[in-house]
Amino acid sequence: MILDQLVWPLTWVLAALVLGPYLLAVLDGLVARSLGPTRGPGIWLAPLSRGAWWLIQHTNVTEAPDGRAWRLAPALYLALAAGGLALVPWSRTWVATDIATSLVLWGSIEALATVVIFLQGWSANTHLTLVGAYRYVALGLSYILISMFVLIGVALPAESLALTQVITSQQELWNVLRQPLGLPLFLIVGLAITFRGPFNLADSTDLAGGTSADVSGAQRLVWEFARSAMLVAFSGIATTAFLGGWLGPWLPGPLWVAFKMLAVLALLAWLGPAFARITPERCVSLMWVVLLPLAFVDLIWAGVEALL
Amino acid sequence: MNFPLAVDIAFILLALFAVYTGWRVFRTDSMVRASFFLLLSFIAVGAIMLLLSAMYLGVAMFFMMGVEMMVMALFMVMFMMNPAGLNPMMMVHQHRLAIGAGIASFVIVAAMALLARFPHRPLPADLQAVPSLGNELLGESMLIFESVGVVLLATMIGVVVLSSQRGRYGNAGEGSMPPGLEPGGEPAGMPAKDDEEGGGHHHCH
Amino acid sequence: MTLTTVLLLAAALIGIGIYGALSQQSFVMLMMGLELILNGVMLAAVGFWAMSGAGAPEGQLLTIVVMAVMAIEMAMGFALVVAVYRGKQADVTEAIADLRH
Amino acid sequence: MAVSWLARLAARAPVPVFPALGMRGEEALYRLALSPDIKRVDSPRHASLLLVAGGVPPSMQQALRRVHDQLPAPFTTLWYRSAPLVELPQAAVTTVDSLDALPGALVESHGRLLRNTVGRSPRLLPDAPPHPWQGLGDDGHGGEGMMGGVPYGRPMAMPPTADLRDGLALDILTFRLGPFFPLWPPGFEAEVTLQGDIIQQFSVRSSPFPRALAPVFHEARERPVAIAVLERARARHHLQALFHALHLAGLEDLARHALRLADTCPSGDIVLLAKWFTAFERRLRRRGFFVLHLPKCGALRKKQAESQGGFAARAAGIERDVRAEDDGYRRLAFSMMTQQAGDTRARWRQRLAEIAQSFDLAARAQRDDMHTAQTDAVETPRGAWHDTRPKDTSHLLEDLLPGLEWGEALATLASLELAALSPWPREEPAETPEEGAA
Amino acid sequence: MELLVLFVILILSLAAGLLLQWWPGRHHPMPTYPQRAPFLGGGLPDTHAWSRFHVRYYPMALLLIAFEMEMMFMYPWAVVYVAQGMKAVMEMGMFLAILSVGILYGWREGVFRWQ
Repeated sequence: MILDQLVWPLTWVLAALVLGPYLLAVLDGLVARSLGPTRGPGIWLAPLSRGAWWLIQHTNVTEAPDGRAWRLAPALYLALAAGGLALVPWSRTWVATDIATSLVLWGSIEALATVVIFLQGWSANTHLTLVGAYRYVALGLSYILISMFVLIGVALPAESLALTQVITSQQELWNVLRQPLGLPLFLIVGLAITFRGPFNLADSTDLAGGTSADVSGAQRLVWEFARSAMLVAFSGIATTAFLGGWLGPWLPGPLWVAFKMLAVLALLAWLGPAFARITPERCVSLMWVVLLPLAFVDLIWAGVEALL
Repeated sequence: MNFPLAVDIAFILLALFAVYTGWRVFRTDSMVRASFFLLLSFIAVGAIMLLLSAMYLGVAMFFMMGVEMMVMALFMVMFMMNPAGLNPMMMVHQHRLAIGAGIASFVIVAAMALLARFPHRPLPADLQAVPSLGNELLGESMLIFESVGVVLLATMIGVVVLSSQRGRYGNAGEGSMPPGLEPGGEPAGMPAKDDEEGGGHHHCH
Repeated sequence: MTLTTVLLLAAALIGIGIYGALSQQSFVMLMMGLELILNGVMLAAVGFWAMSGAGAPEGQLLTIVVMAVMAIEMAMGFALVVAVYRGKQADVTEAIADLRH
Repeated sequence: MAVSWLARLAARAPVPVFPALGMRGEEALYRLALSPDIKRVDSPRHASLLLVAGGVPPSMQQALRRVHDQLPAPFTTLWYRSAPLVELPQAAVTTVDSLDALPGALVESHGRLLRNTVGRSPRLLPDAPPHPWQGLGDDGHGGEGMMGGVPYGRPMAMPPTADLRDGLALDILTFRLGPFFPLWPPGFEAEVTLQGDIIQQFSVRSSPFPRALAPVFHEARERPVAIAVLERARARHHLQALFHALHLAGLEDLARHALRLADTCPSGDIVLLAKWFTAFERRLRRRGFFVLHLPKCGALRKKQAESQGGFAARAAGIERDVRAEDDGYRRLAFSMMTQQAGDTRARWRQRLAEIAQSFDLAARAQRDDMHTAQTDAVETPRGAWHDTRPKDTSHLLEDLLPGLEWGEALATLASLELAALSPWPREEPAETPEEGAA
Repeated sequence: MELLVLFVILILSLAAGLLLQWWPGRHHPMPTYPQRAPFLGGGLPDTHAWSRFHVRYYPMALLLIAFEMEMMFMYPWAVVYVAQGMKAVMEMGMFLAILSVGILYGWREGVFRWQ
């Protein structure tokens, strides 16, 4: 009983938590290789050797940081990512946390991620990190609405806020086809929640690394790891909400989920570096004036479709 | 809940955590810490709501409070002196009175809780909390949604009116400019204007 | 976990909230006190709903309305703070009282 | 031992290098950016090696010490054509003088650092807080009252002043940034006052180091030179500037691509180059360099644009180009291009257009072996060089940047070329421009 | 049980995150003051970075709270949407209309600009 309901879910969630970011790093390496020559220890070893260097490097301290919050922030970000992964249903029975409102719980994870990223930049008490933190909050407060509208869109046909129900409602047709605007909008949310590519407002180059500018060593390792883990969790939710989760012929459900997650990750790894970083002001306008109305359209579409 | 003992332990831990973090809100010098302590207190209460099978409300607490406390922190830092608490400070008045009132209200409510007899009517086993809430919200006449909609609109307009600068400070003219003919374009039918305060400073569109 | 213990916790939160709301000089800290009070109220409402109300939807409704009130209070409160600060560059409650006179 | 396999693993990662650029250190930077073994980082916190490239004037050595001390242990230093700080122990110093040996030396140093066979760099500055202070409060604060004193050794943020944008006067942050801030031109140092992320005041404390141009620009002042060579050098210069802007925009692969194009410029097949560049420019647009990243601000006023000269003036609609007066160019039917807006976006449009024009001119000039006609003036990428070389104009920023958001300000800065022209040409080590290499 | 699993996962990953930060550096000495100074390319700050930071998007943040409140009502609505049919559609139309008005108004007032 305990083994079945506690140990086994723990094992697979933690395995996904460790393997996922590693695979994402490998995918990132592949994308980088396709964009230009890279050398080094090879695609499979590169993430490990980078991590090893972060473990060796000493962790930096600033003059008067909010020390506890500063160390907590990466760990909390990781915990949020793990929480997100726990929500992903791998098959009808393989669900670590199958509650009636798991869709909303993911929304809260997004909201809390903003807090944690802000905390990381704020706590260092240095100038560039502070600007990065505030800039990210502008983004974080903007994308959350889009994400919520899009997710409500998938909840309409499911008549439930549980992710398992969302999957069973896609029995006939996946949401990616049924609500064509949903997945593209949601992918933008994924880039924003992990501040990658065009939405890298937190750790951007113009701030010499932004919230990470004064972070080194093991803290940076945890931070980058958590950032990848969050994207993995996001890909799990995207898979569930739009790509039919475990649904698929021939193969067992969990394998389907894993494949679909990898596909989403690959897409995001490729999309991320493809675009220039957007300026914060333009980002907020884009989110509210363009993408949010598009999310409305998506919701209306989903609503009409669900009633037909 | 199949494990009453685990639920009890979790409840006690969360309750202590909620009270501790709630207390720390007023005992820390850093405004950011204060906001996020309050957030932690809310999260603990939300988790207790989850234990009470209020699946939606507990989770709603997380995302509502996550955003609200984030905004709270922004504004606290904006408008408080010494926002990070680098200097020790104690910005309180009528301290004794406040302590007294706090204790008194605790005692009163606690006494009510201890002395009053409430009927024991647990949740029906087949209750679906979220749909019942949804049906109640929509109700017969959609009264709640109507009023929420109106209040919402009023809040949005009130917030914008109060907080944006409304043309009082030169650049604020932006606020009273008509929108562009195309998104991000120049304002329609407005001559290019110089701002008094900003000198030669430029705004990007 | 019984209704009494839940209510005791709510009472503690309300007590702390009242202490905060009364003692804090600054307007935004005062709002934190208010939020803590509402926190206790919401918990009590959910407690009643779950243990004494037999799942009557009004319990949940009350909580959700309190949450909405909280959001409105906060949004309007901060908008007011901005407006007052812009006019007077001050943030303490006394200053707001002054303005009203 | 556990650490040793970790170290061996870590030694195989791309080497994180923080470059501190002195005078004429850019070549080192370009080489690093193209080397796949090196990862150039923007913050010393992320680096295992401090690369000091080029000479550091005595006035900046204290700043260099500060940056040096900000690298977390373990780290070591490498000096490219630069005199190491005297107090550094010999063991922690590697000097390199050849550009080709640089990436190898960096990899070597990183490996030895992790194997503990090279000296780890010691701390140079005394371990004392910036202001003497004693903890007073419960948590060891050191302040007096609400805002006084120097808690933890630094004063509190400044009291409010007026704000440039919305009239809410909140605290300002004043700091001096540079001269080794990686996103600024080398040697540039400024005092910045921020309120929020909007720049309120900007004062230049030290101008950027003079920029060395390709020798052909200097030769053009003495005798007629092949227009093809001149235009190739010009395109190369702009492409290298583009590298910085693209790095700032987060388009790392395109930035490297720009550098590779720049490296092909002196001798590559001009027709191919032009074709590559057109494709490159298309990608640049498609990937949002203009639409997403470049702000429509930082416009130069007429007078500023005139004093700035060169592409910046042409981007602001001022038709001034020495090439238009040169008979050699006239015979090539040189036509001047201008933009009207004069802002950051217009400047990059102008520069990209001028690069394309340069390739076009070079292709035609090469076919007919055209030479410049006049020698008393030459249009450098920095502006017209008549009797005097273009001077440093970094003081423009004091007027241009206030009121801009931080990212917009940096993009504006990257779109301008403010450094004076160096009296000496830059050394062209390996590749001598070959005419008609096609 | 589901909540217990979630709780354990959260605690475990939090602990792992903290441990991973603390363990490698447990013997490291405290960095010197010059190392701890904020990185400003060799420059120095006048003051601490913590300050009354002028958030440039505060009207947007306030607008968001209003929107957020509305989202809270929309989740339960989504569950009963299909069951309620037309009524829910009308409700959605009204809400979206109000939100659109809010966005338009905010945009007109320049709320999404950097103030």
